[in-house]
Amino acid sequence: MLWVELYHYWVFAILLMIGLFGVIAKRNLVKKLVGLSLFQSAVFLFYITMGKVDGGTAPIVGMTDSTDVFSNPLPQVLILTAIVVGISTTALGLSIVVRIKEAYGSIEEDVIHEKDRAE
Amino acid sequence: MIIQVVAFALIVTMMLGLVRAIKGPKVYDRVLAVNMMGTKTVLLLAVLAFIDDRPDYLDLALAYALINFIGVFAVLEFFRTRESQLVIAETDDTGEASDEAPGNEGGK
Amino acid sequence: MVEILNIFIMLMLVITALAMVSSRHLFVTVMLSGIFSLLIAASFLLLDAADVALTEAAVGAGISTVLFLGALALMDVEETTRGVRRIRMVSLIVVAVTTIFIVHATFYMPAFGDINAPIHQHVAPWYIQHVPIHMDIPNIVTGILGSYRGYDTLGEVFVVFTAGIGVLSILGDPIKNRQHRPAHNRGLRHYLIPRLVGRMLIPFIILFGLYVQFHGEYSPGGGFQAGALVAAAIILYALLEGEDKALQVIPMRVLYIMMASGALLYGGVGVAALLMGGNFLDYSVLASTPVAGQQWGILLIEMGVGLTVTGVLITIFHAFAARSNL
Amino acid sequence: MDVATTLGWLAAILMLIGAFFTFVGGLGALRMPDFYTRMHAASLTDSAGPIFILIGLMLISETWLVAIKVFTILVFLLITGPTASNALASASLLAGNKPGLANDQSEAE
Repeated sequence: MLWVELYHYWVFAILLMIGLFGVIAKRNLVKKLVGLSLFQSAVFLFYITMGKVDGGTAPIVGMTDSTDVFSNPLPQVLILTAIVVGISTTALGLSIVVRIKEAYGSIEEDVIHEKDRAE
Repeated sequence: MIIQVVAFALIVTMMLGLVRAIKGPKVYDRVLAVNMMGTKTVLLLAVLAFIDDRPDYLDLALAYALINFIGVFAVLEFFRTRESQLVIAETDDTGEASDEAPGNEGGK
Repeated sequence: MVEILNIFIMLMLVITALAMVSSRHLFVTVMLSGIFSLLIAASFLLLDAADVALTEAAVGAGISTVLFLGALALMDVEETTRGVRRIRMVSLIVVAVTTIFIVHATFYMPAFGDINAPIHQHVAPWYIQHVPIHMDIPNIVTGILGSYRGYDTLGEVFVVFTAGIGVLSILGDPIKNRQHRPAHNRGLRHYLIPRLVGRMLIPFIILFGLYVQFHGEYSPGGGFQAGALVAAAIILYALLEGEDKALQVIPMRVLYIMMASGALLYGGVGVAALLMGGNFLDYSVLASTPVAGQQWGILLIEMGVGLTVTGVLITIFHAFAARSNL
Repeated sequence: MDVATTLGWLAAILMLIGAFFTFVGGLGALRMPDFYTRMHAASLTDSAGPIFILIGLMLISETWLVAIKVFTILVFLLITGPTASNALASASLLAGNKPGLANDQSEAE
């Protein structure tokens, strides 16, 4: 069955596109950041999906027999660090939004553009 | 075999909770649903540790059991500090508006 | 069996993501993103990524919700949507076309879980084979993170450090910002039961964080997860007892030192390896035998990672809280 | 029947009871008419479900260490769950949401 082999990638594609839609279509800046973090999570899921091996187990030796098949540890290493970096960068984005709100009194993109034009 | 049934029951319960979280209608309903789903996730992770026969997965369930409720406190604190906005009119997905008075009684 | 569970969780992920983007109310979006984090952590675990799932649990359960709410406390939670119909149509078309392209591309991807996929052919088997030989630690992920890909992790730690500095320079010094605020911020003191129970739990969360930190070579864990857990404990304290109390327990000065010293410790281990005759971040020369050297090196750099992540996350929280009175 | 099989059956029964409670709680949280009744369903079964499921898991764990870990999870769940429910309910009450009564249909949706 084809879909059993590929549905993970489709879920990835859908999540990625929901995130992209949030970034393009929404005018609220916090909503854009949420879309960005959805996009990011979709990429995380994609990496981890790629690393999965059928019948494999988490790459920690010791608790199991040495004959076990392990899933690929490399994507896990990359994503593990990326999650913490992701929350830090999201916080950076949020802090910029906070300053924009203080300067313009709004976090809606169109209101901000209007105020810019009025000056 | 039984343990798989338990995992399915947990997943189905999580789906019910998700519906409640999306439907609302009040803010507190959503927080309740998030908290409930947190507990179900703890149980699901513990059950998965036994399905996969990997006891080290239990650390994850323990982590969630310890810090899942921080979110609830953050929400309480959020409503306490929003004294400027007495009423948040919340529009749920069906378009109905329900009035919501956040707890701003804060210890002044 | 696990496959079927995964299908359900993926379905819930998609539904949650749709609801997150379509909801007009930002508070609802933040609550749903908490659910999204729970679901994706379960999904990571089903895909054999225990370390990643623990990281997502530590970051997603407490800290990201708190940060988003801290930012939302400063702005309107209602989204106004006027005049966006045209943009929405254009972006729907863009998104639909891109989806078709990506789905088309997936038909050329290796099947899910295929052990003969290209990704499993090159470095990964070598890593799995050599981590037990080179450093004799059970958790292969920690081994790769600390040693083989030490440069990468060093870079990530500096990115986290830079993000902390960035937030501070954008939002300003929390202590100066606090002085302009009325001092009625006393946390959740009038909620007696939550306050007592929460205070009782804080030591356990920190203890568990230390376990995750120092047991990270043997079970899922490491500096990133531990840093997030300890930061969550301190943030919980700040929520319960108020910002001022939390700043008395761990003053900003200490946090700055933690942020910087973690990154310095990491870099210092690399320089120490240089001075003792090895390459940068080559821990084999640090102790009498290469295996012991690797273990010492990984322990030290994980400590550096933990310090920096804890310091940065608490600093970010204080920076937001000082502005929003959260 | 030896001890292991008996324990296995006992664990199975306990876990099934726990799964039932969990499911009923989810159903209640979805179907109940107002916030407080939903919370009643969710928070009660949030304690009952874990007790049965995790004790069941403790009975089938292979080593003492695993059983103790599961017990620790249970203890923390039993501490945090009711606390969060209490905080949430009191916040909702203080915010002015009154529980709906049987002859008062205005609160129900």
